[in-house]
Amino acid sequence: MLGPGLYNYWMVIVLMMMGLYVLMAKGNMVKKVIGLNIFQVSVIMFYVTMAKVRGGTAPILVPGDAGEVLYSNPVPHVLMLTAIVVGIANTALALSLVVRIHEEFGSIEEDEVQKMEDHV
Amino acid sequence: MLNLVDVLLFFFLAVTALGLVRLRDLFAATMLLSLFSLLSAGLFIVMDAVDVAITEAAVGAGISTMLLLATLAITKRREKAPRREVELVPLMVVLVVGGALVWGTLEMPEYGDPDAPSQTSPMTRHFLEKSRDEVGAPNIVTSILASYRGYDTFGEATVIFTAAVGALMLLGGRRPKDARLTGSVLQPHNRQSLAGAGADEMQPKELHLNRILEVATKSLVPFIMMFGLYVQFHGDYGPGGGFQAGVIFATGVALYALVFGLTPAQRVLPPRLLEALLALGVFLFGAIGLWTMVLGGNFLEYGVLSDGPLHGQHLGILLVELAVGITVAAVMLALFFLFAGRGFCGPQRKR
Amino acid sequence: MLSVSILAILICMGLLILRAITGKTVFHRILVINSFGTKTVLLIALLGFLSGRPDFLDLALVYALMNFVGTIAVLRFSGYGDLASLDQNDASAEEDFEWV
Amino acid sequence: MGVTTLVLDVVGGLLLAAGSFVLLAAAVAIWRLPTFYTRIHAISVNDTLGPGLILLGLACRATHSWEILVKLGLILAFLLITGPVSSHALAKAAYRSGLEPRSYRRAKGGPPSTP
Repeated sequence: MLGPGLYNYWMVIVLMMMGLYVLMAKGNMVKKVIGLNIFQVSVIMFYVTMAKVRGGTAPILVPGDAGEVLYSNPVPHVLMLTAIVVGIANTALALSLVVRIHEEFGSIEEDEVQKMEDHV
Repeated sequence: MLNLVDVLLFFFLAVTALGLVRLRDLFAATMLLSLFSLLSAGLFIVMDAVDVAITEAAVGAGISTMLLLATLAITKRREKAPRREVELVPLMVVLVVGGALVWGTLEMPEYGDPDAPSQTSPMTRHFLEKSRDEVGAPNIVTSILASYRGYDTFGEATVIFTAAVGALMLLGGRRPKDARLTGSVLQPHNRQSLAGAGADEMQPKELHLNRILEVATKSLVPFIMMFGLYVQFHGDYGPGGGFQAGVIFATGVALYALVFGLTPAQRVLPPRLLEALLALGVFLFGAIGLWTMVLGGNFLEYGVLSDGPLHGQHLGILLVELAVGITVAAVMLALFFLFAGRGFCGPQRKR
Repeated sequence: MLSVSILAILICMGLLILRAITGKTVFHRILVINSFGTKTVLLIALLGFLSGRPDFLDLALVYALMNFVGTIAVLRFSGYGDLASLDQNDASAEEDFEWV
Repeated sequence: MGVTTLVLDVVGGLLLAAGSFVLLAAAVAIWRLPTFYTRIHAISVNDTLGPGLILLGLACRATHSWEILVKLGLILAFLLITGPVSSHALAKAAYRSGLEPRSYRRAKGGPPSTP
């Protein structure tokens, strides 16, 4: 049967570029955090795609397996698992910066904050 | 069939991401982000990454959404209208970078290729073939996470600890003096004391949000906690472990706080206690490592913890996962309390 | 039969995503996303059976849990009910608020 | 033994088909029905029935393992509790924030109600 081939990688790149676009083009800081999240998911997706083996199964040993079961690669899973948790911690840090900026300037738009900064 | 699911889910993911880029209502965008996260977790399952899926579901759809919503509740709901519909320079950059990346993928092995370098690498083979005899946990992901790469996981625990400390320092201190304050969504009494007259009439509505919701929450929370413990201690055998269990546990408490208000939840888990637990988890992790050194092994070499190496590994993984679980639960809850308890704070400077 | 069910759920998901993006009010979106979460739970259960390893149903339970908590969080933080004071500050909040 | 398996297979397949149909009906309803309350009415009912049918259908395939049966039961119980509760909370929030239930005719051409 015809597999997806490189389709997964291309979709990963599409997602990544959408995240990058949000990061560059949007001035709203919460939106930027959302863009960063999209970007992060795409990277995770990239690693997990590399880990998949055709016909394989999740890397949890099947009871009574004597070497005939094909497992997907567990190493990228480990890396991404911790990456997700670290990602949320960083998101929280970014969001707390946003909250502080809003308390200080009353705005979370990049250009408005920049303008106020120039006035002072 | 699985390939079809893979293709369709990826397509949905792209459509959702496009919606995320276009939407200017940040609230709607946040909800769409939780949908995005659910979809991606579905994809992880198709690609056999069950542990990643369970983490993404708990973190992306749960905690991350809650933090974003809490941030929006205390800042602004809408994005400013852009000057142009499409910014040309970023678009060009994105197209060029994307094109270069696509060109780069042409050399990649196909999806699911069993002969790809990452599958045939000696490390991968070693983990897949030897972990049963060396570590003994059926879940290879847990074996690698807690045992083979234990030092790395220690680093991750430290990173989230540091991030939480950073957030606590940014938001935990006193507010600016002349700021206009309104109470947090989850703390009605706060509103009364800060907003002054007219706040009293809001009280009853706030406190009794919804009787049905209260009863359902009250009966569900214990089971959620139980389930968190199951995920924590079943991590050797199935998908799960400290990271996931910590988030699930935190979600249980967060659900309670959402329905009953912050104060009752904080009576059970005061912020001070959370701060202590935050440090305790990381400390426990490091202490286990040092203890194995005292016993004559390397840092985090669990084999020396008990009589047989397998038994020692089992004990070590259990303890380390517990340490991670404590850290993650404390971090997530501390962050949730921080954001949810903040309350709206208006601009300090005049425009 | 499993494949047919999975296909049906995927079609549902497609319809719901479009609705979530084009939905007019917050409540429509919450409704759609809540429903979407249920679909995901079922998709995961079905995929577990399809790939022959149904012991991963814990995952579906986590999804169901997160879906519920997410819905409650959205309702609580959405500022409907009594966060009126907050929305005054942000006058443009009502801009694209067409009922139904 | 063979007959039991066959019956379970057939019943399970029928349950899965019925569940899929119910879910599809809900997804179509959210496009076809005019107002919020009509939609929530369709969605919340179908999102309780559909998963019930599908999970029962899956249970028919997992009679060999009580562990899986228990997990399916737990998921079903959880969905049966949380589905209606969140629908109720949502409808109540919508109503309290001023979204009025209206008839179909007014929804099509009537003036927009103000919250």
